[in-house]
Amino acid sequence: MSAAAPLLDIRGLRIDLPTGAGSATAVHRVDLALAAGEAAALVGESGSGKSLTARSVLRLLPPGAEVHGELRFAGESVPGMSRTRLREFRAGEVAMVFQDPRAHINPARSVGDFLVEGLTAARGVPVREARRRVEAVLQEVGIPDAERRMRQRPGELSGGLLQRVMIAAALAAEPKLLLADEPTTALDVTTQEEVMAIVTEAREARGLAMLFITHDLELAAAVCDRVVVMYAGSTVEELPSGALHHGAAHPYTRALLASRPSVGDTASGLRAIAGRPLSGFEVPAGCSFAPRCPRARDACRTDTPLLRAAGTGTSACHYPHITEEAEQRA
Amino acid sequence: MTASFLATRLTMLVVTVLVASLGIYGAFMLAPGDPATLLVGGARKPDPAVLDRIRAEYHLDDPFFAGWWHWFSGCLHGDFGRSLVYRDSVGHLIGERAGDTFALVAYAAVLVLVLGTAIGTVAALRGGRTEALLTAATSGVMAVPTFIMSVLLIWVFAVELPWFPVYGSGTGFGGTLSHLTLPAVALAVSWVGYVAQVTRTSVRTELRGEHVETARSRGVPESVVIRRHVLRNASGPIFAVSGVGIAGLIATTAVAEQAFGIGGLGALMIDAALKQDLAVVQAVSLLFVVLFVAVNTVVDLVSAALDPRTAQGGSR
Amino acid sequence: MSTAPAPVLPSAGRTPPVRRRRLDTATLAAAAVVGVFVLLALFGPLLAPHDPNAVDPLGVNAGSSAGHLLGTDDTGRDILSRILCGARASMAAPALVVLVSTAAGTALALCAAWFGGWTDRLVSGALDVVFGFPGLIMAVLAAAVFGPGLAAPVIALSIAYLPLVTRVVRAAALKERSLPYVSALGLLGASTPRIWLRHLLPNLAPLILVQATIGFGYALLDVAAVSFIGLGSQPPAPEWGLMVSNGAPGILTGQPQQSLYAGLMIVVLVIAVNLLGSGLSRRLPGGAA
Amino acid sequence: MLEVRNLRKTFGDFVAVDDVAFRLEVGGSLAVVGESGSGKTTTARMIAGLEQPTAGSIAVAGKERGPGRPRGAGRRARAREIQMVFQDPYSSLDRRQRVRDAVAEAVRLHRPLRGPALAARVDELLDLVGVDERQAGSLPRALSGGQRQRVAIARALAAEPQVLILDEAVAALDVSIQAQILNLLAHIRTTTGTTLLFITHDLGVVPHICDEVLVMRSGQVVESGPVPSVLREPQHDYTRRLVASVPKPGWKPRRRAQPPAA
Repeated sequence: MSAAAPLLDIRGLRIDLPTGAGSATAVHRVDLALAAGEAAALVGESGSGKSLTARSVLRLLPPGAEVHGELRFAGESVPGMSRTRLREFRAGEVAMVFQDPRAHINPARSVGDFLVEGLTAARGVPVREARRRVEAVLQEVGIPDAERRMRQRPGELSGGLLQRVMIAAALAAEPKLLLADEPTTALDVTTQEEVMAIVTEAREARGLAMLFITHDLELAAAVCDRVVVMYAGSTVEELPSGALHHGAAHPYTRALLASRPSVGDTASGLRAIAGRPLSGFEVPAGCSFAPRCPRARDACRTDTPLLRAAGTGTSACHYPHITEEAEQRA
Repeated sequence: MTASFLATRLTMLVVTVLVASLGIYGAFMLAPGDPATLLVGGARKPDPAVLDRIRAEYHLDDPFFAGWWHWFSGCLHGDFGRSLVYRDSVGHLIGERAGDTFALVAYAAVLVLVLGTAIGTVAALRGGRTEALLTAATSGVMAVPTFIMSVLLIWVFAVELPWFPVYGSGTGFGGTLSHLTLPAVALAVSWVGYVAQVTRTSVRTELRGEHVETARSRGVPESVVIRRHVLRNASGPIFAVSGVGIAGLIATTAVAEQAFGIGGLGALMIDAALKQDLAVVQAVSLLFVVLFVAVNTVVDLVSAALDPRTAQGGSR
Repeated sequence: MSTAPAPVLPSAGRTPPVRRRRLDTATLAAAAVVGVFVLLALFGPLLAPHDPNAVDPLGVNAGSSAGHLLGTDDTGRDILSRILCGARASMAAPALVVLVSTAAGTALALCAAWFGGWTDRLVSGALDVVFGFPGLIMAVLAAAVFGPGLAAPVIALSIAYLPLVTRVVRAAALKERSLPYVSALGLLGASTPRIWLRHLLPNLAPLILVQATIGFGYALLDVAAVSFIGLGSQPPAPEWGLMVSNGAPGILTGQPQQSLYAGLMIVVLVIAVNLLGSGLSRRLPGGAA
Repeated sequence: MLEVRNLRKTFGDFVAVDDVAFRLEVGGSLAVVGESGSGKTTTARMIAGLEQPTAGSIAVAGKERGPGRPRGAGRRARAREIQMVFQDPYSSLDRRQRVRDAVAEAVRLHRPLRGPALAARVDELLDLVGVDERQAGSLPRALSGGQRQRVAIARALAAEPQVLILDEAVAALDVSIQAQILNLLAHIRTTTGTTLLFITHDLGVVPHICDEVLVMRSGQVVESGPVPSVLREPQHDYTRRLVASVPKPGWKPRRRAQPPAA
């Protein structure tokens, strides 16, 4: 974990969502710290709670959701913010890019209105000044004919271009932290590469921290410093991106890596894990991965493992791979 | 809004009116018995010489399309023929009564637009108890049709609490207003409920919209979010249903006029229908259809202008 | 291939597990009320304490009493008996309107959605034209041509309701038809009638039922309104719309009971039908909360 | 087994598929790879018979497939040529039909089986795709995406087709489930000898079940050949770019071109 005081510090985060009767826990335990300028990826399959975790940073949860545990931004508690402070926080400190730009940009208003609004309505920047800034950012994200684009409606732009608009809108607010929720999942691979390159360049130019939500481990490792793996509503492993392929200690992380098909593979079968990913709502007692884990022993089915140091990172596993390998070496 | 959308809607308007006129004129031929007998008012035993004169005057012996064209082109020029029952020109009968109907429908339309959208918006934005209460009230009110509401209003506000006059349409602006208040309320009430419900649903839907989430995530003040994203985007569908409501008023004004004894077009049509005076029924129903279709077309065009997605979607 | 025994739970998803949507209390209550009205329509005349058409010149416009629970009308007929006996006439005509318009509308909608192209354009275009005719105006026109009575308005309203049913069912059928399971059945060699009857219609049935329920409420109001203005049921038939208008002169002289009780029956039934319709529609896939 | 010549499809002025041609041997497995708008799905739908080609011909086992939808026996004979599995597992099954009934319906369209014989054949198919007894008795709603996709595969196999088309059949699944289905398809190919046509946007899945690959862009074939050579030494610029943009160990995203004008 980084030595500097963390920009974002999440400890023991739990999120309960309202259901028809009472509430159910969607996110059980998330621990995560992010230093200024650092990029971490939150990786997991559907239902793992990665998206809810990102949204909780901006308090963008469905009505009735309850957040427990600590969630601090630059030392300040996010759940404790007043309405005014929260608006200020959203307007200038953290910006979010969503998966589906077509749904997330108002289709009835122009692209220019959308871009400028974040500065004028949220921050009181004069319109002329806001337009100037927005045009500059559009250049940066590779949209050269800014003036024409700003007059168009979202329906007239391709998905890739709209996602650049969304990123431009986030960058124009000059935030300290960028939350990116599967920003390239709906895009083609070639467009994904362009968009990720733009994000990486912009981050480097501004020293911008990023929490990147994705289901793709390789992409996560390529664009982030650290990878945090989630399963069934809990963080199960955290490690530096460089150590992903050889240093993963949690059986789930290893299984995910083994089941991801790759261009360089030969026609041998994939090592698939049996069963299906569980959502946070349906976790059993003990380790949530135990029902699918080839290494599970009795303790795994009764005791919930907590994150502890394993190799170069931390892992929530009673029998991580690293210790075993270390034992064998010893 | 594209030019082709405009052209499609206007063509649709013309086609509907043409088909409607054919249907209305054709209904006359479908009627059991001799059309000429019907024209004199059905029941009485007419003189054969009179019938022959009527046949000639109404072109009843012409081929169907010639007869229709004679009638329809006459209507286009404002010549709706003569009523043998009322012994007056149909155009004159209509002219005398159009004002009251127009005033009544306009009054009710204002009520529908203002109250319906206001109640719906307040319900959706306030949420909680207010929403539950308003939703219950509006769905209850939707089940009370004009004729029952008329009876209730007469009982409460004219008999028990004699605040409003019950019959006729009054003179002068103030007189008209007070005479038309109860009929307009009776006419508007169920549509107010309907418009309020649809408004509430579309505002609710927009409130949950992902683009609204984006605006909030950027710290845009809630009042701006509501105005620029929620209400702006909901205005298209809201306007569309309000239009359907106003068009619906045209269809049901006859009931309110009948209940409150207002001598408008609707009451004329019902009276003529009871007397089987087809010349009048045809002319008035054609007029109602034209108004109904015209209102619907205007509404479509305006909602397309408010929300470009409607027009791009093309098919309706 | 190994398939580990994964716990059986509703489809894995991001949404909290919601138990199978049950009908809420309001919907059940509404269903009960509608049920009572249906029983009235079937057995009303058996329950009536008096002959609904027996006049009593000495007991006109009486208030409620032990002999006449809801009082008597302007010719001394027992209002309660007339209301009970009127249930059948008041509900049969709108039921017929809904039956005819739903059956014809569903058939048209399926043809339009399945064959597409010209069939679709023709059906949709023709219905757009019919949509230009307000139902009540059509009913008045029909009554003028064929003379007063319920037959003409029922036919007119059935036609007037056609566009609404067809539009809703066509949109749903188009969506259903575009689902891959329908393509898969076609590729497997299933015949068109088989796909329609075994798959499309059963999947559309809940929506059609909801539409018919809501349509019944509207039809009830329209039929009653036609009777109210004198062009539908004719005296001395005990029909609720007609009773409201029969009782109207009594209101001015302080005897509103006939109009009010008959009107109350209509309003209560329509509220119950609407509640039932919206309750059922919440159970449709993708139904609004 | 499958031969496609000069296949073309236009929608108005827009050319969706332009002059696509390929041959697929018995028991072979071809991947058609492309990004959105490349025409790969339209090509698959034309081959399956869900879309009428504007021009060109499609032949299965030397037999030309005519236009239109044949009746009766002809329709079932055609069903035994080609079957298809779709992308979205959630709407690939009739939501009112239990899994076992869906497969049984497909079997009965092709074999005159009843009672225990039918049940045995259904069990055999469900076993092949790894759907257990309890899942077989459930409605699709109670199954996960991967399980539904298994059922869709079993249903397609009920017709005992010569060619099985998989249109983005693993794209909507989680990585761990995707791996299971890919392994299942490889298993089916070896046990039943079914010829596979695999439509995908994801180059990564190609080596696992395909021998041949065909790369499409804007309706045209830009490159085709055996999988190892095309993926390791792509000849066409576009294929090279496609291969280069797939994240892999040591990969960093780079800006390569100006954005498309759209």
